[in-house]
Amino acid sequence: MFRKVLIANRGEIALRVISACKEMGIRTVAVYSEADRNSLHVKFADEAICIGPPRSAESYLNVPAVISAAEIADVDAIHPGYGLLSENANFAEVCRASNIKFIGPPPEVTRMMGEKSTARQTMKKAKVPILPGSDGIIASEGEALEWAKSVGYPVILKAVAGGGGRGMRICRNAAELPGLYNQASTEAAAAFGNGDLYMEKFIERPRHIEFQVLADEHGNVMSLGERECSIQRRHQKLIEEAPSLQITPKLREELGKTIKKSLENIGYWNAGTIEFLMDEDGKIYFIEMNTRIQVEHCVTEMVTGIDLVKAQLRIAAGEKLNSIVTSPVEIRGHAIECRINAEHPEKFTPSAGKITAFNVPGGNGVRVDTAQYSEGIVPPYYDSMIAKLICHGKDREEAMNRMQRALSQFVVQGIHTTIPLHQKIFADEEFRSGKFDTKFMERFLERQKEA
Amino acid sequence: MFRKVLIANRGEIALRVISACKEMGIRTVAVYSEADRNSLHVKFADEAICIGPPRSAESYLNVPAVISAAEIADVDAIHPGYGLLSENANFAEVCRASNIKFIGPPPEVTRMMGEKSTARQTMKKAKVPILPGSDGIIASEGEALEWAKSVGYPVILKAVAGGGGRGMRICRNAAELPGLYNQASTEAAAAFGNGDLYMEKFIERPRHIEFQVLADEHGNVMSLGERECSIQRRHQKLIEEAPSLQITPKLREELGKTIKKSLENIGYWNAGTIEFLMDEDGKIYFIEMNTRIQVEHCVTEMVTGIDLVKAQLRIAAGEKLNSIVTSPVEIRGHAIECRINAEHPEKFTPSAGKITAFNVPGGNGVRVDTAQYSEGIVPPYYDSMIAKLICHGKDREEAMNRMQRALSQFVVQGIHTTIPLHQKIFADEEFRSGKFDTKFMERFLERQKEA
Amino acid sequence: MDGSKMQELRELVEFLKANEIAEFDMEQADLKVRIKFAGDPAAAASSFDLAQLSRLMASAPAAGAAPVAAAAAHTAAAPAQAEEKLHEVKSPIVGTFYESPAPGASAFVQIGDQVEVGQVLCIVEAMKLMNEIESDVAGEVVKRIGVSGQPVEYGQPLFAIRPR
Amino acid sequence: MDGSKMQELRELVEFLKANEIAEFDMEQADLKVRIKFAGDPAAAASSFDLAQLSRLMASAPAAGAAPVAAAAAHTAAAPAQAEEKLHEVKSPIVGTFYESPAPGASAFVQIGDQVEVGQVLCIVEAMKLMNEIESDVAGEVVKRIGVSGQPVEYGQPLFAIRPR
Repeated sequence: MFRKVLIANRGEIALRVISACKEMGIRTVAVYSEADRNSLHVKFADEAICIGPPRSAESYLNVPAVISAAEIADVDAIHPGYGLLSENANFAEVCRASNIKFIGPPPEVTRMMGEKSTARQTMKKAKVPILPGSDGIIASEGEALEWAKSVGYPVILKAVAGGGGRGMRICRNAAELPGLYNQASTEAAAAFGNGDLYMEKFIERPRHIEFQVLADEHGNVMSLGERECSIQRRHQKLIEEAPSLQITPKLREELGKTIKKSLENIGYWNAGTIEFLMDEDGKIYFIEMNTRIQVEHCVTEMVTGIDLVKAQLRIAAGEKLNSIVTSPVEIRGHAIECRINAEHPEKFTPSAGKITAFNVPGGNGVRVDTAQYSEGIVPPYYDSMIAKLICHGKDREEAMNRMQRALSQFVVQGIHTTIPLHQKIFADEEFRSGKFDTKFMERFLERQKEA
Repeated sequence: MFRKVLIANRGEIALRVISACKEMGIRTVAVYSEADRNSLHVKFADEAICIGPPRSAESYLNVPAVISAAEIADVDAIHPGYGLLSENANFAEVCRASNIKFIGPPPEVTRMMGEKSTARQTMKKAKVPILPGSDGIIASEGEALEWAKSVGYPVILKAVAGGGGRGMRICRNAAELPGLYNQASTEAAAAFGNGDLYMEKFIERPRHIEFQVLADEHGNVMSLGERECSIQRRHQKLIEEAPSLQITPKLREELGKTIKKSLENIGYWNAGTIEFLMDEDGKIYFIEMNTRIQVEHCVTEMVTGIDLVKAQLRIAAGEKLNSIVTSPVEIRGHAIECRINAEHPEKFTPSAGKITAFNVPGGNGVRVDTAQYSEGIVPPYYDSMIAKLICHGKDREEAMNRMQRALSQFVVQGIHTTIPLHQKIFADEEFRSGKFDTKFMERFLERQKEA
Repeated sequence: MDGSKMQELRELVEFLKANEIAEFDMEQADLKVRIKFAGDPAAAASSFDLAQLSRLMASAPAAGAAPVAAAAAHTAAAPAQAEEKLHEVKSPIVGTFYESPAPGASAFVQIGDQVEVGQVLCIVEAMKLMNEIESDVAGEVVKRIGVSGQPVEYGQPLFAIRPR
Repeated sequence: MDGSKMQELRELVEFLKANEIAEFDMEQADLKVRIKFAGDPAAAASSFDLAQLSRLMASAPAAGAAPVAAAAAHTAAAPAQAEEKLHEVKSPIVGTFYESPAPGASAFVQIGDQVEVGQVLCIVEAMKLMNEIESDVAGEVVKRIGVSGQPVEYGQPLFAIRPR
């Protein structure tokens, strides 16, 4: 096992990794920007090194600074957390060149999975179901009609050069396709100087469902089941759960096997997440893979009892999966996570500042991951998430009720947080029913406005 | 289910019960003394009623005040927590007479189990192993020799009227018995005016092991496995664990069955704990039963996933056990609890006062039950326990390492706490080996003094 | 509270506002002040000695535009506000307040009545027992704070009496 | 820090001790003070404006035997303590400090040397690259704070220079 690990991150995930290292007897080195001098990840690490000014680009994202810190602290390995340098293949390569173990997959795999179309092709080859669509640019109206026929309506036409909805059209049948194709192409040409279009199956009300995996350096892969992450606002997840009510044990096992095979093929190691969209009929399509620990890993930990960060460390140290996870993976109960952000709960404006009172809920089935504290500062430079509140219960009902109880006992003063927003979501009928999709927050906020 | 419950307690257990009620949609009424006006159990209950001045005898132990509060708040039931009125059969009777459900066993059973010799006889009849000894007073040297032969050496002679070690002798063989018998009797007569003696088997290095049970009002009883509670100082538990390394699955099952039968016989209901001593050979002897929820119930909750306080509420509301615990009881991993007391960690003097900083640890496998907070007051009138830190891991090793990590992140300023004491215990070889008994703390403190 | 105390308090509040202090507790002999600023951000507490602080405040300028919405101050000392010194008879038990010995009967005492020490003022019912609450002061009944049939806590004021 | 500032600081510490304040942060223009009392009980923080407080302190009596064991105060402001105003050259990067261009070679600068803006003072090695650190002020080298071969953080002072 490693003797000393540098944590190239901040906030709750830095503290999460420090805690895992401490429990394993590994010395920890925190790095921090000048804005984070009084942060708990600095306080609770064995050593701490200031690596730059507040802006991430000059500190946490500054590869030479991080590597220099690792060298002067003489560490064996670097844990990148999530975000920041965690999916930066160049950083992983510099680590390798510097003889420091990067706790993540090999840079080649990170790079492959970071390229959306490569990832798609890789998964397609491994027989993971992917979102059907044209294999590249559509040359003509006629080709568009053919693709649409094989993909199945509704389909969505997207500008290759596009973004922001321009050059984008949803087509529900063959009759309207030629007209929409021409409109979209003209619009794309006008907007981006390139009228090329491609096509994907359009899912009206998709769910976001993802599978957690562990893979070692010896070719062993294990699926730890799925998470339901459809509660999002502007593609930012707000609430995550495990397991998903939509995944039957049979589907879980089947998909687990497919994923296992696909990752064995590409030589993946580390913890990782395979993200899917699920359509209204329960069919599931691969969209992308994340090659790092995720914010929402805790809900999987709560239901499986497996410590994912420790697993990452042990995998990176060369251990085999069967020595890390010694009994069959079993889902116990239901877990839900709320991301508590320093934001206005209605306007979503960021709310940096000094926390004047901070009382975290505790008791049965409640877990809080945070690096904040009373008198702590939320700097304006970074992500607004200040805490994760995770509740576990024997079923979804109990987990939801526990979350409502815990939210009511979570006191943060001095700044705004999204706690009141979560309280409203947990009182919402649609949310409680479990029958929702990624458009939930739009509908919910509309309902709130009307009320 | 109950509409509204009064919690006749304070501190962490009051908050624990309030949390359980909230999660079940039950309204809560806190009662408080003038010293607890700003306590979290007051803040987080739906209603709160001041019932008297700081001294417990005039507030929390004041039966008319508690019952009056229950009446003016119009509650269906009273949860007594632990300590205070929880094993007061008279209080349970007044509740019954006032048409308020007492969340505990019927007063007759509380009374029976509160009388140590009655409890012993009851358990003996139900074939629960009890500590062997003379059935009452020993008339003569000769009778003493006969009893000692049947009980087995070593034995301990105790004065019937005695206490404080006087009139007490440990005998290791038949040769020394007559002399010691006469010494003890003379000493007892001189000290208490009564020379009568009785005899018990003497256990040199006992372990304290207890079984958690749930029983409903329909005659169903269930054992939830054991807890190891040998880490005590002056008969006060400091650290508790579940499961015990000393109890094999076979012994757990056998004892569970015996306990089940015994409680079915006496018509017990509620959560409850059967306390045993274990001798050096692993033989186990009943000592007493507690007819309430216990401080250390959390470690059982962590390994079984069963919410014991909710179970109490549902039992009291008349539900059947098989609707409360729906799947077979299964022990997952290992849990340890540290009682964090407001005491000097070496001198054990109580340390009341204002808490100026309070940072509780969080993260994977960590549970904190507390009613304290930054700026909170520890009044000098009550028990010194201010928090319970519970850590769960896949095995005892992980649970211990997690506890060390969590203790290092638990910051309390303004008062003294036993956190540094726990840190030393968790670094102690004897403790870590798991091979200890109720004399552990004496040896440990001796070692500390020497070091 | 006399004029100079009020002036001190005003200055204190200015001082606290200017310093963005959210909560403030102060005690000096029989005077207690507790101040909590509403608005956003809130909280954070500290304790001072009034004797010193009031002297300090003398020179405090009303500087700094603190993000404070409103200020509230009240004396929590036993004998009432800016009013005259009234004595409060408090409930020694938890129970239900009754102003008269039986339904329909007239009240034990009326506003304006002169009462003696030991005179029954009301009943607090607890566990079906009617507990007569006696006055612990002689004087004029100025206010009946308890409401017939309503619950009272331990220590809750029942009557305000002007001692004589 | 001149004598009157020192007197203010003494009074401030007295005031805080008398009021049992555990931690104290203060900032005024280029002066910052951070005070944290050792001893038991500890902690609890609050923020003040020095402009007001130093005026307030003038009248603060040294009252109240607070349960405070020791007091420590230092100015965290860039230009040193009670000393004269020195300029610190800080490390712009994390790395290893070297006073000379190569092992065995003489140092870039000696104590007492006059340096110009842009003159190389030392090397900070980061990722095998030797980064020459230049003086951002002209003056006399008063102190070499970095130690050859030892790591330095971002923002860590390397040299103290008396500007001319």
